[in-house]
Amino acid sequence: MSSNPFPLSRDELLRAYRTMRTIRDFEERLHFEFAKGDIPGFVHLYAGEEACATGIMMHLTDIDRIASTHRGHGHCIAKGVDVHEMMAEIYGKATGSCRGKGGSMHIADLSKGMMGANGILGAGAPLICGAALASKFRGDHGVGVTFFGDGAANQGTVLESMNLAAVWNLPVLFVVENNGYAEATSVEYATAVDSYVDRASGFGMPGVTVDGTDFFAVYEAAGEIINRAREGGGPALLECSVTRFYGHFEGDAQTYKAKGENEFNRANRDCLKIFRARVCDAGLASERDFALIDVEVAALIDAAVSSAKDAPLPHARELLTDVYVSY
Amino acid sequence: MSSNPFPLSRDELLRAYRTMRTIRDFEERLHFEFAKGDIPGFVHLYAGEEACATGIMMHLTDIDRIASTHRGHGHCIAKGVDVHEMMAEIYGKATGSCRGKGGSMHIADLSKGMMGANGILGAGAPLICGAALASKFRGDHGVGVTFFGDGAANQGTVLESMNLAAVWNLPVLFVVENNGYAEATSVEYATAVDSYVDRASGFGMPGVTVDGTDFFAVYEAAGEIINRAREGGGPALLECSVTRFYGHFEGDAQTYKAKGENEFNRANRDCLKIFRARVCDAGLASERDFALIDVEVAALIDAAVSSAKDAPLPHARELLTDVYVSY
Amino acid sequence: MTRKISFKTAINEALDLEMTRDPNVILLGEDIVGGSGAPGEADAWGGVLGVTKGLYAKHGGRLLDTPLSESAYVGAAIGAAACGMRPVAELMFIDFMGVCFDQIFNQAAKFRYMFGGKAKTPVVIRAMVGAGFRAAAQHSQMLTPLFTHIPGLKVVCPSNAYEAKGLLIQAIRDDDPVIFCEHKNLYGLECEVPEESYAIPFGEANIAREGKDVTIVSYGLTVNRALEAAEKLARKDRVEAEVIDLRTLSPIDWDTVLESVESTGRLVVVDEANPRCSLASDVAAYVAQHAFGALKSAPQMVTAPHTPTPFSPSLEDLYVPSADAIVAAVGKTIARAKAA
Amino acid sequence: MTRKISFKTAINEALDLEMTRDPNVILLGEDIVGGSGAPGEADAWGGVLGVTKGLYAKHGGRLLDTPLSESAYVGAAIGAAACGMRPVAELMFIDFMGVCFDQIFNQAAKFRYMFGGKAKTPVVIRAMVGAGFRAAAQHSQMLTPLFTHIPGLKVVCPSNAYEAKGLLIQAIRDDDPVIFCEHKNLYGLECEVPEESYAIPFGEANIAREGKDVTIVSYGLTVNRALEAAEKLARKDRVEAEVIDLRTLSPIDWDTVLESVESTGRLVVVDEANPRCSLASDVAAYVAQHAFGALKSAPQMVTAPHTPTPFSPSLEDLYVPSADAIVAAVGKTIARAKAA
Ligand SMILES: Cc1ncc(C[n+]2csc(CCOP(=O)(O)OP(=O)(O)O)c2C)c(N)n1
Ligand SMILES: Cc1ncc(C[n+]2csc(CCOP(=O)(O)OP(=O)(O)O)c2C)c(N)n1
Ligand SMILES: [Mg+2]
Ligand SMILES: [Mg+2]
Repeated sequence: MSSNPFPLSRDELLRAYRTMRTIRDFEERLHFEFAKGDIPGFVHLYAGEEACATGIMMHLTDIDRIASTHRGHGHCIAKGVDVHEMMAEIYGKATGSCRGKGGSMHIADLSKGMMGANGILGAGAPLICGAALASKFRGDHGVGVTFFGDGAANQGTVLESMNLAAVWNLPVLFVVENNGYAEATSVEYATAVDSYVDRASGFGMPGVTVDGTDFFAVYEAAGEIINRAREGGGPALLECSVTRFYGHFEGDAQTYKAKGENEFNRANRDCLKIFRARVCDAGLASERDFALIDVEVAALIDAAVSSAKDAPLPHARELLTDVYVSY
Repeated sequence: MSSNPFPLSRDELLRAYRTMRTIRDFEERLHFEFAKGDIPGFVHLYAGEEACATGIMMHLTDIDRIASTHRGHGHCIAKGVDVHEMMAEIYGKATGSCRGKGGSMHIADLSKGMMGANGILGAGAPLICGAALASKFRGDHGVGVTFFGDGAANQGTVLESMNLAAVWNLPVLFVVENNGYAEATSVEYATAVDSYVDRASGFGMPGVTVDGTDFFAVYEAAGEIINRAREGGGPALLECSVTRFYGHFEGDAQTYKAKGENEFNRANRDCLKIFRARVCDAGLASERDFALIDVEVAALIDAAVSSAKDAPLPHARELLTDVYVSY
Repeated sequence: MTRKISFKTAINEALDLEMTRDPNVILLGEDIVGGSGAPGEADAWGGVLGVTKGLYAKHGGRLLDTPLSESAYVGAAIGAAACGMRPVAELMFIDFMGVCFDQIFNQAAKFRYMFGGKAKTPVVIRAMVGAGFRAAAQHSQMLTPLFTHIPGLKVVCPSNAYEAKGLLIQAIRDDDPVIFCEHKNLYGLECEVPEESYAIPFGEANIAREGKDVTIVSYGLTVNRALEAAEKLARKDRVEAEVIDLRTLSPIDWDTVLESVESTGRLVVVDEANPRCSLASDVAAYVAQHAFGALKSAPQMVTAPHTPTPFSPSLEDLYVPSADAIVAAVGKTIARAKAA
Repeated sequence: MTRKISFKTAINEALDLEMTRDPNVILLGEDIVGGSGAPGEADAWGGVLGVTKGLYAKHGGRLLDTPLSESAYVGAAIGAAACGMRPVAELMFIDFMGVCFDQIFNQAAKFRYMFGGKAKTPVVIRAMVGAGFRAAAQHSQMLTPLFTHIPGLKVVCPSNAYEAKGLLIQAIRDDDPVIFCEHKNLYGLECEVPEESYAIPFGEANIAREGKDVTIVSYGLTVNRALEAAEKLARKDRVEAEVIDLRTLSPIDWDTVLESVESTGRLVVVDEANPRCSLASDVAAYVAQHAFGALKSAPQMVTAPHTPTPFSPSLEDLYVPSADAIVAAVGKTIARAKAA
């Protein structure tokens, strides 16, 4: 076995792969189940963007908090939310992470530092400033990470929060997941600057753009920023260029994409393939190692789907509970 | 008489001076009358910042539109709103620009392209994008100018609007009137970037910072930007460093300012004095010319105050009118 | 000529007709064209659920895709309206009002009053409302009471395709700011709609069904539930319910409501919004104050519960007022009257 | 020990006591310290009207001046609350809610429900409400009905210094998000207030005056107008009015309201907010539905008109419900009863 060219051990590499594979399988399975008509509501898939969530979350523990988006499954899985509970939630079952009351757009697990997917674009940015502020007051060295898309990056809430985080020198990482589209609208149309890093400069914070299909690029850039923030160095922005393999939401015909765009991305910008090839080439794991994980993950997702399908729906009385702590 | 080193004729120079003097006298008189307890509500004075409104508005006509702030008297006067009507409005009289219903924070005159002072920070920015959009659809070559303070520059509405104006290539000028304070809080504390020009870059638009106490610096920078916008060159930002001679609003004890700060500014950063000296030095007007204007302006303000005091209050039935065009 | 078309198509037609008639009408919104700047189809979407599909081909640059910045573009629509245009801005889901409410309630709604009657702001803000789509707490709200509370706004919420077309045409021609609420669960519903242009005046409720025993007042989707309830009541209990579709919540047609209650003596108000400070309470209170003598029994309110909208179908189905809940409420007005 | 202090001082005391008691309490807002980063006094302002003055000297860095970015800092307060802090954010004027409402109604209010009961968001948002300050349309609103409409929020609006102190202490200790509405025209008003800490429970209305002839329900500043009206009525007409101060609008103490109406048979609701979908209609409708049999006459609503707040003193003085308007409304409940 050759020496390790990566900043992660073999175990960590396999863990990262397992996370990415879990996200991918989770999403592809949802795509399949949705088409059958079994899944209620709006579902936005993260497939294609796995390296971004995973590369960042490898640096975080449960005291660190993230605020996610409408496209939140990947963030949840990478932050350690239980996959069975997630699946049950998406099916609207009583056994779900939110007991069926939230659904895909609102999966949360505060015990894991996951402050919720969010149906409102940009809404996570102020919230994560608050989480970071709490960490600062407590002195627990926790950091906050807020995710938003290339489109949501134009929400006032996100922009205000960048200034606030800089003014209060909060340990916050602003992550732009730039997949080129906001629904059907291209980032070139909707964002009046070539790089979100320039925008970060306008709020007095450093920023860096990385190829978000390259797990290692994300991992390294995020690590540097997160460590700095943890030690009081203040907020920063990380832009990850990613691709989304599916439509904006399930049911989207994607006619706004160029012909062959998805096929090209699947062939050349698949973060899992790229990761696998690099790690194999370096001799740190074999195709067999990966295949084994693939099998285990497939079994996990299978089990999650069938237990979600079998799980009970919430009882009628649940309609009126959980509005207040006391009222 | 020497040759004219300025980009304005003698007449234009005297007009500019008259505008600035009118603003100054208007505000100093309000300061005086407010202290007597005659004026209702919140009053924010523009004294010290006259060169900014005037240097910009010299480039505009009635087809061009501005959106103002809570500190709007100067913008109104420079945009040509009737001084008698303004004064009556501030006294809450039926003869006011808004028939007494708006007051200092809501003076407007749409026929002059003045879209209103505004009690909500940053609210003018989206509105002026709309005005500029209307001009673009009409092809009337009108431009829009939105004013906001160093504090309001951190409102999401302003930031979103910069992006929108750039995306739609709207003829909009974003003017930051940086007087160093938002209420009692300093700009250094509240804004996480040294120059608002850097922020403009983050939204893909050019920007420039000028000494806002120097009428000529404002006039020249604004002229360039406005002409470019008029010809389809898109939005830009202009930051004017100004000083506010009085408190945030009338009644403010200003203990957050350094000792002697107001006195220093009055002595060294008074845009009227600076203007007068430069124009006299260049031999384009004499102290007598200015003194004559001073007398005329003083008479105008006197007349405005006494007619405002004499004017009737709105009739009780006015309470219920002007809510809808039809209902 | 009338033919059956869906609510969605009716909205599209109204927009098309008014854009054709008046060059000042422009449309702004997220993906109302769809595909701007993208390599594929230029008008790939036509709105998130396809409501504006096809209009770009006809009206081109008068439809503007926007960045995801509701304050900026809703505010721009308002500013453009104050400058003589007649913009129709799409807010997509009414639930997003929280990021741009200031422009609506402090700017558009108040310009005319604050400026002493010298401003006119003919802007329409279209947005999807309502539950039943399994879209959970942040994409299922009515929020109609919030807008109705604000002086200076007009609030419209049609109950079917015919109403939608006529009311939207009126909204665009109207000189005041209008919040136009489209129930997403009505989009697919078809009914007879004239091909021609027609405007339904604001402030005139529609008596969707005549009846002498009880007055049911509602708006939007629940008008259909009320009609269902009325059929059941007629069939099973020989109770003839009059169903009033308010159409516009502000202005509201008090006369028609009061007249009906004067004749039936019984009132049930059905509101899909949450109960506190709702349209249900608004109507019940107004009737109680102004037609107290006519009331034979306590007015009843049927609303969503005081909870956010749940995601799970099993819970959401209990959330929206059902025909059965309306029948039960009518029962109370009658039982009480008998008991009294 | 009690002594006379102003409403403003009572608020300051409540904040001070809770900050002293619980290190998780922090304060955020624009110029709540005042002078941050400026060359002069570090705590020059203590809030725009001086309500938080002096707290910085005692509690230092636990008070944070903010940039003028309500979405960001109100949202940060909410996020910090979800992470175990007990932040009190000052929104200055409730009228500014339009730039940050999403964080309040879609985030704070819904977390617990959306997350299946697994979140707790003990945040307090303090804001000035109300007219009479000559502050015009964008600085004079009540907007209490908007917040009351939203499930997941608690809404409080005290009527005097005693109530303010006890209710704010409760608000800070409460585990749910609370909108705490301070009427700016009450700030100067003094009354007897204990020096010690005390909490007034939510959902318990206060019978501010007992009476047998008519029930007047109100909250905030207009409770004082209602008491004035009650005195006039007792003096001139021998009518004994019971005045109920709701204290908290959500939760609301229906029991006390219903009990009173059961005994008086007459109801007047006074609300400084605009009339449509207001607290006035909310209370009148609820009583009409649940105590119809007890009502001897039509319930009356006294509110601001359906207009923005005018600037001119001559108009603004007509805007806020007056004691005389309340007296007149009571007159109607009695005349009508006689006529019936
Ligand atoms: C405030 C708000 N506006 C609009 C929407 C509707 N919406 C949901 S996702 C989306 C596109 C988001 O694009 P982007 O931020 O790039 O994220 P992506 O979907 O590409 O991951 C839009 C417009 C919303 N949920 N919230
Ligand atoms: C949305 C909003 N937040 C807060 C306020 C209260 N307020 C009025 S003026 C002001 C300070 C503004 O500072 P700046 O923008 O620098 O303008 P300046 O007063 O210095 O001209 C504040 C906080 C407001 N009117 N609107
Ligand atoms: Mg995107
Ligand atoms: Mg300033």
